Amino acid sequence: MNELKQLGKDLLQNGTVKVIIGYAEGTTPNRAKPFIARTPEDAEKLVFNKYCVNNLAVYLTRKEYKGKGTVGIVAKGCDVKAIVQLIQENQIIKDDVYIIGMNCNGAVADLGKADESLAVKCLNCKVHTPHLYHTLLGKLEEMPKTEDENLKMIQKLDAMTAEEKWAFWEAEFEKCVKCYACRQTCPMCYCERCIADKTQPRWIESSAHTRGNFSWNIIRAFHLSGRCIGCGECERACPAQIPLTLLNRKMGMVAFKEFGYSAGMALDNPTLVGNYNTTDREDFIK
Amino acid sequence: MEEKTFEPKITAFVCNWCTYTGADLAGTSRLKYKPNIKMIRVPCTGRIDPVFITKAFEKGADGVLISGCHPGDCHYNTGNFHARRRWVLFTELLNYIGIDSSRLFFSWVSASEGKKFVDVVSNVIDTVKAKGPFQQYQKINKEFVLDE
Amino acid sequence: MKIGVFICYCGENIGRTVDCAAVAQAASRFPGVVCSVDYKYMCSDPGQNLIKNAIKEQKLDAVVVGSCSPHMHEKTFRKACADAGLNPFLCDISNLREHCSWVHEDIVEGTKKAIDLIRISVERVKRNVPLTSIRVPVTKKALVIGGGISGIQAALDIANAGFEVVLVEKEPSIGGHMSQLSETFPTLDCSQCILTPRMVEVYQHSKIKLLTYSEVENVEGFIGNFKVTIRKKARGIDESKCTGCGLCMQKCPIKKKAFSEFEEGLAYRPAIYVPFPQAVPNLPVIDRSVCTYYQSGKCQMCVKVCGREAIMFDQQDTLITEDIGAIVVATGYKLYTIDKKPDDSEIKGYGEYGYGKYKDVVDGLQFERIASASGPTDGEILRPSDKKIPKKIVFIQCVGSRDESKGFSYCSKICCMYTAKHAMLYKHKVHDGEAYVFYMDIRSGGKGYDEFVRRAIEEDHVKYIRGRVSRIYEQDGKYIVKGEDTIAGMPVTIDADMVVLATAMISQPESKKLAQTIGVPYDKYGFYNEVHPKLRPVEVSTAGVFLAGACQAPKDIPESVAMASAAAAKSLVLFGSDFLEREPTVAKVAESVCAGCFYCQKVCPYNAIERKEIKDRQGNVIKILAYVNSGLCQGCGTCNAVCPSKAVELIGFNDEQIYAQINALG
Amino acid sequence: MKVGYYPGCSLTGTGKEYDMSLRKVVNLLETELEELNDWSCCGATSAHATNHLLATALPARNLIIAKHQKLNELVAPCAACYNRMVVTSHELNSNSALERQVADLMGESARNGIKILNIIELFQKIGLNKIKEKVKVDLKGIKAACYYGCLLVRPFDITKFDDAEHPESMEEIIKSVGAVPVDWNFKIECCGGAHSIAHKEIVVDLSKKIIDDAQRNGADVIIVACPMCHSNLDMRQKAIKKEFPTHKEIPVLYLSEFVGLALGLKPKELGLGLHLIDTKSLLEKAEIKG
Repeated sequence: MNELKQLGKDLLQNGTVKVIIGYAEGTTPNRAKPFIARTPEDAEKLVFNKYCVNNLAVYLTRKEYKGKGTVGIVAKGCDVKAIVQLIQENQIIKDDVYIIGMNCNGAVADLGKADESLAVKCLNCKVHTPHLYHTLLGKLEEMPKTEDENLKMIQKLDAMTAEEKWAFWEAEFEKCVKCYACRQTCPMCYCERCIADKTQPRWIESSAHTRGNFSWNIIRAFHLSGRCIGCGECERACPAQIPLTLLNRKMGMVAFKEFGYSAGMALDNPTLVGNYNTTDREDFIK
Repeated sequence: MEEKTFEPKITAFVCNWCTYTGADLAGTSRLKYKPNIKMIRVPCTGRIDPVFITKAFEKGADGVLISGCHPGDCHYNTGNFHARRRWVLFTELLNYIGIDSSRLFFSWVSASEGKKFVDVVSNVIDTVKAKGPFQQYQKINKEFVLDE
Repeated sequence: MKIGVFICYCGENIGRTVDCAAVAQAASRFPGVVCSVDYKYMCSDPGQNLIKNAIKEQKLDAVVVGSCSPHMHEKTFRKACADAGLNPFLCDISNLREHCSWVHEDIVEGTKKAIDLIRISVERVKRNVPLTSIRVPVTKKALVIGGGISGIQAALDIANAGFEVVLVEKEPSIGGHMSQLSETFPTLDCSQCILTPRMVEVYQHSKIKLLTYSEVENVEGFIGNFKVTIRKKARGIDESKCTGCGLCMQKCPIKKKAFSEFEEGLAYRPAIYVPFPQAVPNLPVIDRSVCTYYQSGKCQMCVKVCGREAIMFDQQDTLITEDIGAIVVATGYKLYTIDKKPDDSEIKGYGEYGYGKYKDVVDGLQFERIASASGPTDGEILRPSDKKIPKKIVFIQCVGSRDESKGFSYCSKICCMYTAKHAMLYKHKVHDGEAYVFYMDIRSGGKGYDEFVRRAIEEDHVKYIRGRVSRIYEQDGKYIVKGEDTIAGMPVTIDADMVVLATAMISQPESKKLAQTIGVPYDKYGFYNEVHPKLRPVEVSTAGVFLAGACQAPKDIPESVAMASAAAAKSLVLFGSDFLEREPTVAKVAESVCAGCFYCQKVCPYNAIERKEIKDRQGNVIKILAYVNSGLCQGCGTCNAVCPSKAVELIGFNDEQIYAQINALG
Repeated sequence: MKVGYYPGCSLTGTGKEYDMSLRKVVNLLETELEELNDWSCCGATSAHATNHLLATALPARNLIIAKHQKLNELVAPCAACYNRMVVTSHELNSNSALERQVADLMGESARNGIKILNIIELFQKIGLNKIKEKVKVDLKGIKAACYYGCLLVRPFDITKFDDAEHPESMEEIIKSVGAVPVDWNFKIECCGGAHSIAHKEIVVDLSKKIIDDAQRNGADVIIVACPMCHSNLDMRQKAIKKEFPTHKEIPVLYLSEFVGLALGLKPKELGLGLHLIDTKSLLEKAEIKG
């Protein structure tokens, strides 16, 4: 990965970028962590490997970087989806980002474990080579095969009765402690004030009751519909281990099935919500 | 649960220009329907936010009806088109969570469709009545109240 | 908070199935309600006085009236409140009649529901805030786009009412298609004779600013307050010096290089030209694509002959901005021509009629020029190819119209009439000539219209054949017209000397671009859409913009003129007051909450959401936020629903009010 | 490139030279024609007028065979075959009831997405530039009237010809081999079709009008893409001459024959000797030796 270090060094040295948001080695060899390189020397620490599972796009909307000059970012294809979506939603300006695109052979789902099976987002990945970048680094290799248990679970849920589905989600949402880690780690959750924090009126009850948890998780999933790029960071961050990917991925599948839409794939693709077609489905409207 | 026969509570969100006026027409035509439904008037179906629906269920609704102008008839030209697209997503989401089309209803009722309004409302009430009270939501509602 | 509740019996209309006294009593116990009364007829004077007195005596902060639908008496009760000094938007109507007493039969159930409805209203009205109607000043100046008969009529009507008008015409002269016509149906009076005085009146009118050879480039703003940018194209002459003597035209050496647009390609015009002798203004324009000076820098004959030194080769386009209150769009139509294979996918074309291969197969406007006394043949009916009198003319209707497979599905409406007129004009001038008309149906609705067609058939012996023509080809100096007589059930072949095609009226080629500039919806053919096909036929969904004439759909002169006057009347209604009163239910952005995702902008049907830059002290843009232009906002609230953080809320239907209503149901 | 080939009955009989010339020309253009195994009647016989199901099932059988042969496209040079097959394909796609009926009959569905090409589409697919490259004989002095007839272009919604009433796609091919297409008026008029046998007089009358207009506009040759058109325009000229002694004969060539001449194939290889009207006048003008 010397080319990454070299590129990082050059970019910082010649002033193309102010900082580079990337990855550095973690506390153990089977981990990597987000790292902000600010000087050419910092660039020496940049790494990219299968442990670089985090979606760094979440940092792009932070006040420290937004509007403060060009930011370099080490981005996998999935991260680029988030960047594209953020550009579409006016959160970042295209020219303010320098994308160091990484050819990616999949990232490990659970860091620090012996089981190094791939993250759900890698299973059906269509962007092993990022679809938007300034420089492309890395090589594509054969990816290890992993069973898509997540998809099977979605199909299983789809086949359930309404009561069974409710029971499943009630058991899951019951666990929610309203820590909002899902929100903090989500690159699409950039609101100045989350609706969950709105008090007049309080649409979403703030205490961690099942009822408020239902509204929170339903409304969050809805707000991400057609916007979620499927990085799975929310589920990874959830201390209660609520399978949020089941929810967000399902909505991504709905967006694709109903509207042929995939979030973050093309800058000139009109956003799903905010546009309409006169022929949109309406068989459920009597 | 109540001892006497179950009468569902239906909350409706209707647009001012079509369905609200269609309901007015049902009235002036002296058509009859059951009183289980209470309507909240909004300017346009485009104004209807999914939080209204979750909140209505939290407040004990057994069923929710959303109704507005037919596509192309929107007083604001395109409000209902945007609403429709969001409903496609929201119904699929609620379906997945376990709230299906026997709890959440959508319709297009124009200002001239007093009869249709009555048919829609009667169908909603009958369907929810047959389905029974929304026990699952009432259970988490009750827990919430107890905890509070 | 002191709330008054007023329950109306509406005679027996509510009282029969709702126990109004019980409702009033139940409501009196609602938190915040200080007075709760019932009355026989709340909308009557004594009923209204009841409300007014209660407001004054008990110092009410808000009022709920349980009565008929707000669509009936909301205005009445709001006004009563305002009269008593209470902000009218602190009055909420609960619909106890249409939505309760009339639709339910059981008085116990009805009463119960009425109580619920009043509770919802009380909770809502607690969150209502005093609002004042938005007052928008009105610029009392109209822009009329298009100087055909519709634009002329609209401009004159508005100007004669005493208001200023800017009339923009993209051609060098006003007059439009009507100035090209020979005679007009059903009276056969000379088109120019009735039009020219109007054109002159426009030119001389002190209230009309005439901008010919100009186009609308940009429109910003909203009803009463448009800012319009107009591009005045360079004519190449100094308008203040030119006297319109025409010497430049006579001396211009370009004689046979450019076809005259006015003569529909049947004659040539010089490079410097006035489109037709009666043009208004009588000022020439230089066609730079053919003028020798612009091609090679030589010639300058016009400069030599112009005694006034009015020629300005280096003249540039100028941009003019105008503050405008109302816009009348009267951009008219174009006639579909079959002279080339169309690249437009909307129409597949008529290769079987020769794509302009045959000189004597002409369209309707060309025949108008041939029949016109001021036309290239001085009104004599002569074929373009050899200038001989045609002894047999075939007229074909519906070329492009009512033809889904090859043309447009709509009816062009005027062709039945003008074809009958053409055939008559021909028969009046060529007494031994034969005229045949191929038609699908004869559509001659209108005053004196059917009589006119009957005259053509019965008195002038025009032969009408119901059927379509499959092919036209030239053989031995004749045009062989092969068609079908569907009444006789026979194929027919006519060897004609000339063929006139009644081609479809189509929208102006630039109509969609202009529509996007102004914000006018249009159909798939590029014709502009009115708000309501029956009850609001001249308004478009963008407030303050009105339609006149054939830009909306094919129509004839009387209809266009009537529509123009209607559009003028609509503009005058607007100019009747200094300010526009608008419902204050508009959206508003909480700037501290807005994240600038602009989903609101995407869903707004009125382009009312603008971008507002937030700068730091050094002037750097740190944030771009949504901003609602309350002049454009119509209050649908779609932005409110789509905003993830509810940074934008619809005043009058805000989240707190709706939340309170839902809550009151629990 | 490989394309499926459905010759149909005419090309094995009266239109033999069409088959001969097409195979040779296509071969020169580096395209392989794979003939359909065990192909059957296209249904252009009385079937299409008497029994709709049979008329659909017959071409459907051929479509199914094509699928089994793993063909994606099938060229039917005879306009009647083309018409039956393209209409059947359209009907199977748009009429599910009929599709099921036919599937019941055949034991499998014939709604299989195989594209039916006519000869013009075949040449377009091969590419006009490719044809241009391979031209060996200069035909620039030859004026050709392209005759489309009826079955090739109709129904317009299904055949999707470039212009329903005034097609010009065959002219483009004529131009690509260097000859000059004439602008004429009878290119889609009726030649009399199957009346050729029962009502000869109709065919004589209609065909004469077509030939007259071609000649009036200066044509040296009429180009056809249908064996039926060919037999009416070529074979019936003798009868025309009998009735109208002033009639001047004009050669009638299949499109493939004409392209073949340009590509340098010998008249004999192309089967020009099988025509009833001598093609000598054309060959002399083009300076092609027999």
